[in-house]
Amino acid sequence: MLPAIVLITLALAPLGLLARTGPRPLVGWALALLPALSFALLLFQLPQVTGTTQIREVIPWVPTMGVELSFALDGLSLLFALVITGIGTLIIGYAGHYMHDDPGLGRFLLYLILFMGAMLGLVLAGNVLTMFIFWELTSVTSYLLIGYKHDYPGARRGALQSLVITAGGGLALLLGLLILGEGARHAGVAPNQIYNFDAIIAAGAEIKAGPFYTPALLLILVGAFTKSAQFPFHFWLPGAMQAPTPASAFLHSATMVKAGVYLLARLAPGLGDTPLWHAALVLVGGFTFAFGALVATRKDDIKALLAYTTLSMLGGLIMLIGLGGKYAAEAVAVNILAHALYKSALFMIAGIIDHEAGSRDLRHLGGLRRMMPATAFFIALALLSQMGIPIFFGFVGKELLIEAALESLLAAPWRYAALAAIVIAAVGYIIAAWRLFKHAFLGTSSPTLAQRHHVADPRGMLVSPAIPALLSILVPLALLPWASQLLAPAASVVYGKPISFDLALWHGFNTALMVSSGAILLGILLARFERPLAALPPHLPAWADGADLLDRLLAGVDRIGGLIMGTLQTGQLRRYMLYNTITLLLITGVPFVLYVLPGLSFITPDPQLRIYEAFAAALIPIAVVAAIRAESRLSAIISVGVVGAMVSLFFILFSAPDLALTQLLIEVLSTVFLLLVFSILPARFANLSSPATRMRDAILSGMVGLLVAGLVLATATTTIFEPLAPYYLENSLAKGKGQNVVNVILVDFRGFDTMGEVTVLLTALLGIYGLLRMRREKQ
Amino acid sequence: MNLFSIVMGILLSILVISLGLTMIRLLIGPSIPDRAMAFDTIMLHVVGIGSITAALTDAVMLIDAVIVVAVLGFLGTVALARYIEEGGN
Amino acid sequence: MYDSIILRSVARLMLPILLMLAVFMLLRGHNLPGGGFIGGLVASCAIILQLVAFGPEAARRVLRVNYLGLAAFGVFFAALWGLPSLIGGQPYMTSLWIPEPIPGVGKIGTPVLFDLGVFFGVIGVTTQIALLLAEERRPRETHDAGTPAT
Amino acid sequence: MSLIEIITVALTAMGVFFTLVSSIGLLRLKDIYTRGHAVGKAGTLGVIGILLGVAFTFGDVLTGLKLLALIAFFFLTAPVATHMLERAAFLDEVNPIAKTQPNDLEGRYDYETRRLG
Repeated sequence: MLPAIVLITLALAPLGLLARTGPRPLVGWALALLPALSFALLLFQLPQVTGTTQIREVIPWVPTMGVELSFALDGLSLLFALVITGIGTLIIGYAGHYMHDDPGLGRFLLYLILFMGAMLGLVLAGNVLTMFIFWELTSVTSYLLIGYKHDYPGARRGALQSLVITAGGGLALLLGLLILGEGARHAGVAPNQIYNFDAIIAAGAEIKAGPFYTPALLLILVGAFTKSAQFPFHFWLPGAMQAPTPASAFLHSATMVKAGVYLLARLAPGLGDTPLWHAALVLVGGFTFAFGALVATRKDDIKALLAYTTLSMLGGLIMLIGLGGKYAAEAVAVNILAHALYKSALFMIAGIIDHEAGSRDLRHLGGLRRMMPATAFFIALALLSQMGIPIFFGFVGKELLIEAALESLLAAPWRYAALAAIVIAAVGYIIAAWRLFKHAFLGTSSPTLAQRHHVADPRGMLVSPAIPALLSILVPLALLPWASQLLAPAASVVYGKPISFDLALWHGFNTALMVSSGAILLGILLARFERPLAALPPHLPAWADGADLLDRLLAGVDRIGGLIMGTLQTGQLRRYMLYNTITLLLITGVPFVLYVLPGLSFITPDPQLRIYEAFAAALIPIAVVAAIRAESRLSAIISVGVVGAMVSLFFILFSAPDLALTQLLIEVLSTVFLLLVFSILPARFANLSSPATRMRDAILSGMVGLLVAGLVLATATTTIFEPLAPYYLENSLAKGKGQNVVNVILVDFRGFDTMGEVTVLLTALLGIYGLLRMRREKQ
Repeated sequence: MNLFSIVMGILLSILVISLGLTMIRLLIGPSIPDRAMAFDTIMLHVVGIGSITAALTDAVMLIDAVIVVAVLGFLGTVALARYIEEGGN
Repeated sequence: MYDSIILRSVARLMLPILLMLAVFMLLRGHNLPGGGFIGGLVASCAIILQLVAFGPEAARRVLRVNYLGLAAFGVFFAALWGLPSLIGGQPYMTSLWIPEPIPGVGKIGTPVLFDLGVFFGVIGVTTQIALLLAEERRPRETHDAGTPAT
Repeated sequence: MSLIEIITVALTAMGVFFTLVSSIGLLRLKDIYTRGHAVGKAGTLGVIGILLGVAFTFGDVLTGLKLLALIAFFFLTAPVATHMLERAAFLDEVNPIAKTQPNDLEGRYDYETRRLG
């Protein structure tokens, strides 16, 4: 059933194209049925998924290497899947309204549904490689969605940057996962199980002890931090706000950016509890948590503000996973749900404001409460939940957040650092939320807003944000028991051991309540004196802005590429030969001299060697000298032909007729071809290159000659590999039904190679045919 | 090493020596047709050496190789002659 | 047209002999030196001898077939004979043999037919390349000015 | 040394002798046209001597026939090859050292169509 959900969603993505025809909103909601159905299906699985039990379904792909499309459902993946499909349903419906006048809606929905399938695949994956495939697919679809309005340069830049960062992280992740697999193999996991999540987590202790742990973890962290836009790599998320709002609401708030959090949460029980793990997660997560909140207070564009609060919340989640412990696991589960609810609502309402009021910039908005009362009500709900005001779901999340920081088992400084980050973030959220609400909805409407004649609550579009906003208040009030039944399995997966808890609004007076109310008071105070805050320098110093850095990096790469291209591709055959020889000398020559040469045993002259064989060998250099000193093309061709004949003479002397025949045939035929070609070229060598170049070429070719001689000698005297000849000799007659071993090998044992060779011949012919045909047309 | 193979060995060495002489002509041959002649003679020598080796090692298979070598020698020389005349030196 | 009566007469005489030699080399390839590759090359030598003696048109008339097509057919034919073993469930291109040898020709099996494919392929490729090169218009600059020689 | 071996050695020796002589000739003779004779000798007497000699050692008829066919081939092609080379040399204006007789082909070779008169 699991693979069905993922693969059907992916397969039905083209249905999105239907949105081109018919009434857009209606088609939107019709398409939304698909995720709604998956939501319902997944919800039924809830009873089976208690504690850390798992439903597993496997489609074998490469069984021997343990590579298979395996899907598993447990508490954590169920929570994520429900968030994805639930919010997905709302988003697709919302998109139908939001983009009803946009011709490309079909294409947009195609990407969106494709993304949803990929995201579902990611969270439902049972083995690391399946997860990675969908991980990359989400990066690609996110690139397509961000770059949806491809005629805007800003959108293209944002899309490119997000792709470079997330795909780059994906590479690091792949490497990390493979090393992790090796670590699992090293730790004794069965070879075809090394990539399964549960096997890795089970063998966690041994892996952590093994040598592969640190590199694997670092690379995986890079993958997770780039995906979840953590501090050094955070700048692509604000850039991704170029995407249409439905995409921002879905990808860049609720689902895709949480993939990094999901991965770390899933690996926590296995790979967590090591100093490296705690340090990295708490430090990076905590810093992004505080940093994101502070920067959010400075932003005037609503979507940028929301983007920074999102990446800050992600930082908080990662910090929680770093803190570890029972409360942290609970906090992670609760906050994932809480954040998904209020942030998607905020993004959708931001879309409504942009759609109705024509701008997202707080400076151009104001007094919308009179024109859009319903929207004002719902955005108030969502903002209050974000600020963590008591009766809201956000408050429950923040309570657990603070308890996790207090009760974590880490050393004191870590806990206080985490607590400080939480307080800063809480204050930041309050200021940002207050600024958003005040400038957009309170006060008088700005001059630009005044001219817009028709600004009112949009009918259908408001439905989608309303549901999560209402849930942010209803869940803490009425649905807590049901919610805790949903969140308990998720938390137990993160914690590693089954835990059950029942959420409650009121935990009595404890330090957590003190801290959170203190933070709220501080926030309100600071929000009052908002003007001095505005005086602070708005942005980071230029050099620290990640986006510019990346642009300069990409431009640099282009320049270097052009440079290399220029020097290498000069169009002269001589230069290509030169580069080939130099590469050959470096790549084979150097290791040969270092490793093989010392061990080379010069074979003692073989007793049967006749004097005439030795003397014949001495003749070949004469022909070579003749070829070098030839001053006309024809003499050069003749001498080269003679060298070939002498070599085939040797094959005859050592009675290898097949080889002699083939060698000589090729030799004469190439002489004839050269004659045909050269009869077109001017007879004399037009201009011999300068003595210096000729000396250089002489030296180079001399060295290559020595290298090849050495290689032949090495292969003749090596004892590392046992010779193949005996096998072929004895089986030639039995299996191959022929005494002529050479041909039996060519045609029977290694028939496939000959097949390849003949195809190469044909391709070469087609190449020549094409080239000459082009020349004929030109003349 | 009976007398027969010794004598044949000597004959083979003489052939290789005469091959050496032809190579010298290849090296110094003033004009291109000289080199072409050297090429033709060398192919003949290859045929000779091949046949004697076949006799010495009693390898009947070599005779087939020698046949094709003879054909190739002829084809090579004729092609050379043609393109010398046509392409100019 | 390049003409040397002596060369032409010899070439005309040599053609059948060489083609027979080529087929001879092909068929007994399995036990004695030869095989598809060598046979193909010998046959191309025969045709190139015609090219040298009579020029490209005559060479094309030797086999009255478009050599490019022959090359493609050869490769296709060779690939074809890898398939029967698939029917038998063995991996691609495992050799299958007719139980008893046919008198006069000897044992026939998929490798031999594969070799035949290689034979045609090699002839097609080598001859077509030679013809393409020979039919290139020559910018004459020494003796006669500019008129194509052949 | 049985009778067959003696015959083989004798014939092969003759062949090798002629090949050696022609190689020396190729080296010592002054201009290209006289060298043509040397190459011709190697092509015919030399190689055919060796082939005849070798024919006897193999005993079976098929190889003998093959070698006879080869000898016939050489009789046919060796002179042609030498002739072609000489013609190429002459038409390529390689001047003979001793200009003794008048040049019968004077002006009868049309470079345009590469035809002789």
